[in-house]
Amino acid sequence: MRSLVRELDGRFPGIGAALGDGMAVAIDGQIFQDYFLEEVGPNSEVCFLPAIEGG
Amino acid sequence: MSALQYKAPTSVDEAAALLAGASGEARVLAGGTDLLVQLRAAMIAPELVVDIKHIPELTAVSVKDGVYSIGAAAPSAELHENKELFAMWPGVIEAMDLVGSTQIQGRASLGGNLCNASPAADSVPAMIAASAVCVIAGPNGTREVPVEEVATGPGKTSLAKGEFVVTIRLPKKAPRTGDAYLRFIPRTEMDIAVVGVGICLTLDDSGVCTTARVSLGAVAARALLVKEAADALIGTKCDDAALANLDAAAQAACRPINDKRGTIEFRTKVAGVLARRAAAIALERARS
Amino acid sequence: MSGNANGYKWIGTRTIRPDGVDKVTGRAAFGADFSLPGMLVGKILRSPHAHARILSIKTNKAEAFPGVKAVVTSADFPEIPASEAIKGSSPPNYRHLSQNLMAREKVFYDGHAVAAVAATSTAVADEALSLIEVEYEILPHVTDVLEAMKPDAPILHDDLFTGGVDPKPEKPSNVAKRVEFAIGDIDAGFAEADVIVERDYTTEGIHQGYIETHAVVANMGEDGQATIWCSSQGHFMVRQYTAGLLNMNIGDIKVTPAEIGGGFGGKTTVYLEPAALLLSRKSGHSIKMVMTRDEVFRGTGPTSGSAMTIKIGAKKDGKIVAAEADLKFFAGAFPGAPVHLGCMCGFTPYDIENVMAVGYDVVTNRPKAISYRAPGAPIAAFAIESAIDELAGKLGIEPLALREINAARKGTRTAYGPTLGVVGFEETLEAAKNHPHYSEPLGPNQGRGIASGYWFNVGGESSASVSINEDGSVTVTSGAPDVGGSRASLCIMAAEVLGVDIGQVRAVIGDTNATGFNRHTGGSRVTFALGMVVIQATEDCVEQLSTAAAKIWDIDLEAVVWEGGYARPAGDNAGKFEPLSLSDLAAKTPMTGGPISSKKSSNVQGAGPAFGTHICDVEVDRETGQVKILRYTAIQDAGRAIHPGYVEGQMQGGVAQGIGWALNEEYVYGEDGRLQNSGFLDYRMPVASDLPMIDTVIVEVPNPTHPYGVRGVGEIPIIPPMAAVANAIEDAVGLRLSSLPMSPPKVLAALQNGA
Amino acid sequence: MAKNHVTTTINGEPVEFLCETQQTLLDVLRDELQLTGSKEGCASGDCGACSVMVDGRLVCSCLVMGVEAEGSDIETIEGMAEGDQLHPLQQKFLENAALQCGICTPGFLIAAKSLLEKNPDPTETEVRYWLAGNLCRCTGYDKIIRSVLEVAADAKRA
Repeated sequence: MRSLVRELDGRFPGIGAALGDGMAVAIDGQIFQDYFLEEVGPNSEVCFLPAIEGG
Repeated sequence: MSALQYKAPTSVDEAAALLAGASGEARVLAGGTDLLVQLRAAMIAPELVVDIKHIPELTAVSVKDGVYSIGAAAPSAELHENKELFAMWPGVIEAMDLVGSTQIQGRASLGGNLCNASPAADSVPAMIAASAVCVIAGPNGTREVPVEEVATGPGKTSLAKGEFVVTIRLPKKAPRTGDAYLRFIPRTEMDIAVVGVGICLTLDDSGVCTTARVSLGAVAARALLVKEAADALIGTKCDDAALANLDAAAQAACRPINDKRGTIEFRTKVAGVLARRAAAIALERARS
Repeated sequence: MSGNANGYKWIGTRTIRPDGVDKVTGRAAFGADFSLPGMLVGKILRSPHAHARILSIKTNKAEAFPGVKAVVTSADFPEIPASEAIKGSSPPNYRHLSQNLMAREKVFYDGHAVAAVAATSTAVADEALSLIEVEYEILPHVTDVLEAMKPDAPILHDDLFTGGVDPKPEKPSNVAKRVEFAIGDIDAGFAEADVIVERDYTTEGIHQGYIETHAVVANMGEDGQATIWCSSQGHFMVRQYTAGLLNMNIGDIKVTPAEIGGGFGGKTTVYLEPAALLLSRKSGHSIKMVMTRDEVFRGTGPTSGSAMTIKIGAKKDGKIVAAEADLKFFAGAFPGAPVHLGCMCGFTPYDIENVMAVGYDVVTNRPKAISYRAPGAPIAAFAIESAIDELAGKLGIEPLALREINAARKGTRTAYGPTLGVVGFEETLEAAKNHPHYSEPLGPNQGRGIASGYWFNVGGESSASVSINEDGSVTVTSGAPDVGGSRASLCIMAAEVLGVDIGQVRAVIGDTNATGFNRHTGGSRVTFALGMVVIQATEDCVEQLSTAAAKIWDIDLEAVVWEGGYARPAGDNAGKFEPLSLSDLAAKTPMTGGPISSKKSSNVQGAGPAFGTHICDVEVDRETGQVKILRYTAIQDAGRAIHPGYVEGQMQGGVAQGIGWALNEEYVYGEDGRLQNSGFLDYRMPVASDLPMIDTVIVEVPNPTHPYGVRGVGEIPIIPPMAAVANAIEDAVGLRLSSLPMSPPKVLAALQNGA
Repeated sequence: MAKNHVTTTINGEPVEFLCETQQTLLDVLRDELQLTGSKEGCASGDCGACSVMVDGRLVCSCLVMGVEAEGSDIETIEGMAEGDQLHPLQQKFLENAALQCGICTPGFLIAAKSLLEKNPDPTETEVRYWLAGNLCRCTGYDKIIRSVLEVAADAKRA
């Protein structure tokens, strides 16, 4: 994930910072709140979404 | 921060003297279910609290020639457990039983409910409908006053300094008389009445209503005795047409406010509905 | 009591909770039950105004009053500049939190704290509060979300500019941010639709209503080491937030959790702890602070209220082709309404190609909103599940059947992005259809409503340790407060892994020095996430126990199996040695390498999202507008119920809260912006006589990422009830109520206007 | 001002205490006598968490003055179990998971016990109305009501 975010930031400068704060990521439908070290496959679906707070 | 004093007199005269002799604000403690809430919320800051529960006649219930004398501080739960009293005045006892929870019922009293002078007090319209009278003691002896003359507005009573209610007297009930009280609350328990209606009516042996009293709670600054509503029933067999007239008369008498518990429109409309429903129950009781 | 239909020994059984006896005998110590010798009473002075500038605060008279030992105001709190508002990667905004705990330049709501005192008794403290002189300049206020969004609305924060819009606004606004979640082409979707429903909905601010008010005992040592005892949903959260607010080192604060008397999201932040520590520092005494019920309602976080518009379009056959939501949530005094979560959850039960959900986070002169069970989701679901019901009516398709046609399943793309994995929504619909409740005949003025709900469930940072004690008893220590029986679930999972009697295992909640960091209890995470680390730690203990047995028998570890609470020789050695029980091995640990214990910490991922479907029957009194709940059935995918009793309890409790939200609960503000119903008398939570028994059906579609299949269960039950009740009322009297609460005056007015 | 001296019986033991007039019976139980099983949820008689028995009547101890307790016989949650032997209601609440957070539990147990002493065979409706003054926010009441009904049924069978 870390290299994916780096790659995105290269293409869209500033997006890396925006994706760092209070965001989570869903990789193939699985939500990760702490995602920087997660593996991403070549055909993985990656979605950035707001971090989820619960009651 | 003034020091609060507590006294528990054992006679009516002693209590009257304490209340009359207080230099600052003095409060009567019956069940305390309103008083302690007000103390805690700093709505009142009396210097003296007079606990009247140690005066025998304040907690006793007696009946003589069909007239019930109920100690003003007798807890509601005891009244509810008194089968003869309940059978005689189910409307009054049910009304008082609606006040608060089981826990509150262990403490709350007719006298307290009356003298707290809330326009929404449940027992008051029922007592008014039943033609109940208060025996009031004070520094100058005792006097008797119809229940409807005690509360004068929210939190205000006609009692003079040093006076307190000793007993509540329910008259001898005429044959074919029934009473009922209904209230509306948003939940099924634990709320203050949004509207309350007490009705007591008497039938002749042909089933025609000869006398009636209708009292509305929570629709004005104090419980109302509504003659026009009673007139809608008197002389009728309390049929649907009479009940419709009762509904209209009850609505016409309402002078409610908008507040967190209900709107003017809602209170007015529901006062009519409950008047009809309460009359039906009172009618059923008068017939049986 | 061993062995059950699911093949497990303890999973799925109804064991007695380890903390149970203390709780039925009155011995359990909740927040207010703790005392220290010589402690003082702390009290907070609160604003009587909805919005005002603080011109001055004079505390000298209060300080001089006999028995008063300290007074603090915002001047005693470190000011947190905007640049340092965010510390670390997660909420809160410390600048806002600090201002919420003690007002600085302005008060933003009736009940906003402005000063705190420490005194020798409650009476002295109350008197001292009345001696603090605060000079206010009263400002215009706004408590309604739509009013707050108007261009001429009173502005709460001069430095708040709407985020998420382009170009960046130049004028401050009460709209803190706009969020948008979209898939497909919404216009094309509606163009395709045969039938469209569109309607506005509103909901009121409501409170979590926990019975235990906030309470703390705090002591600041002369060396700057602080100790806090309090009830919260996360003592690590209390430590972290308090340190962040007071610029202290986290390691200088120890927080010991008390039993917590209900939270539901409302105890996921701090209110009293920092002020208590400051009072302790100033007075040199430990401080006890306990809120009154009035303070809880006025000063702590309710959930958002809202104004929403929902538009849904479908083909004649029932296939939904487009869905649009416009959600405006008020956050109270500071930004942070859970509107994004409403946007994300609302349409997720359905497989819809074109979705657009837009949300606005709006500040108003009310207490700062905080989480309440599945934050955001129930609000959106009230509107969306009502709209689905209306659509079903227009299409002439049964509401349950319409849900089946459009149900989300494995592979469905959600509007917020991810594609769903294994989920059990269709299974809940199937269970609803097959439940006798669904086909029971109804009488006059009675109606039946169906509604569904979705929640992500969460994992998060979790730490626990498992110790095998010398006598073979087992202690499970975790660091997330037990709000509803999670200790029982952790015991069950540890006992299952160990294969021992449940009576041997005890779970406790350790203080902040006893375990590693734990995210607070919330989001339905504890049984899932703490369960994961407890299972891992227990498995590690099993490995150590097996190693000890191998040493005793002088065989290889691989030749030992752990089975039914015993180490047994296996393979070639099978039958050569008498099996060794957990107790046997525990007794021998001094000779086999020392104590056996294991600590695990992890940021647990892989929470299993889940769905629920509810059936509700009501009867409407057409003359008074009163709605009676006749029958209620809640169906939910729990993944796997570790302790079914507490799963059912979560479902029943959530339903009861939802029914309160639906029918009577609301914050009532006067024209003056003051809260009028700050007590249980007029904030009408359901009482026992308001409710029927609440039937539950636990559907189990295991979460593939958890060893036992656990999904969270606590949040979902509060999502469907408001719409289920509204849909039932519609079925009973033919009127669609779109404004919560559906209290008697509103229902009666609708009956009169609609009839 | 001098404190009031009060003599009572609490859970069968003679107890004397000193209290200020402003203190409620609940304040006295919790703060003076360290009987913290009775809880304060509202201090206005709306939640029932402070339920105790005074002279055989179920009351909210937050609505009784401490000084009023003179000569009274008081029962609190601390006196409900007999030694190690839990009261059947306590046992049933545990078995049925009729508590979640547990803050309301002492009040419910005291109130339910008083119901069964007065009415050993209540209907569901009677149980619900008797307990309407005890708020629970966790359970939806279902398991509490069932527990009370089951204890009544068990007693009837025995």
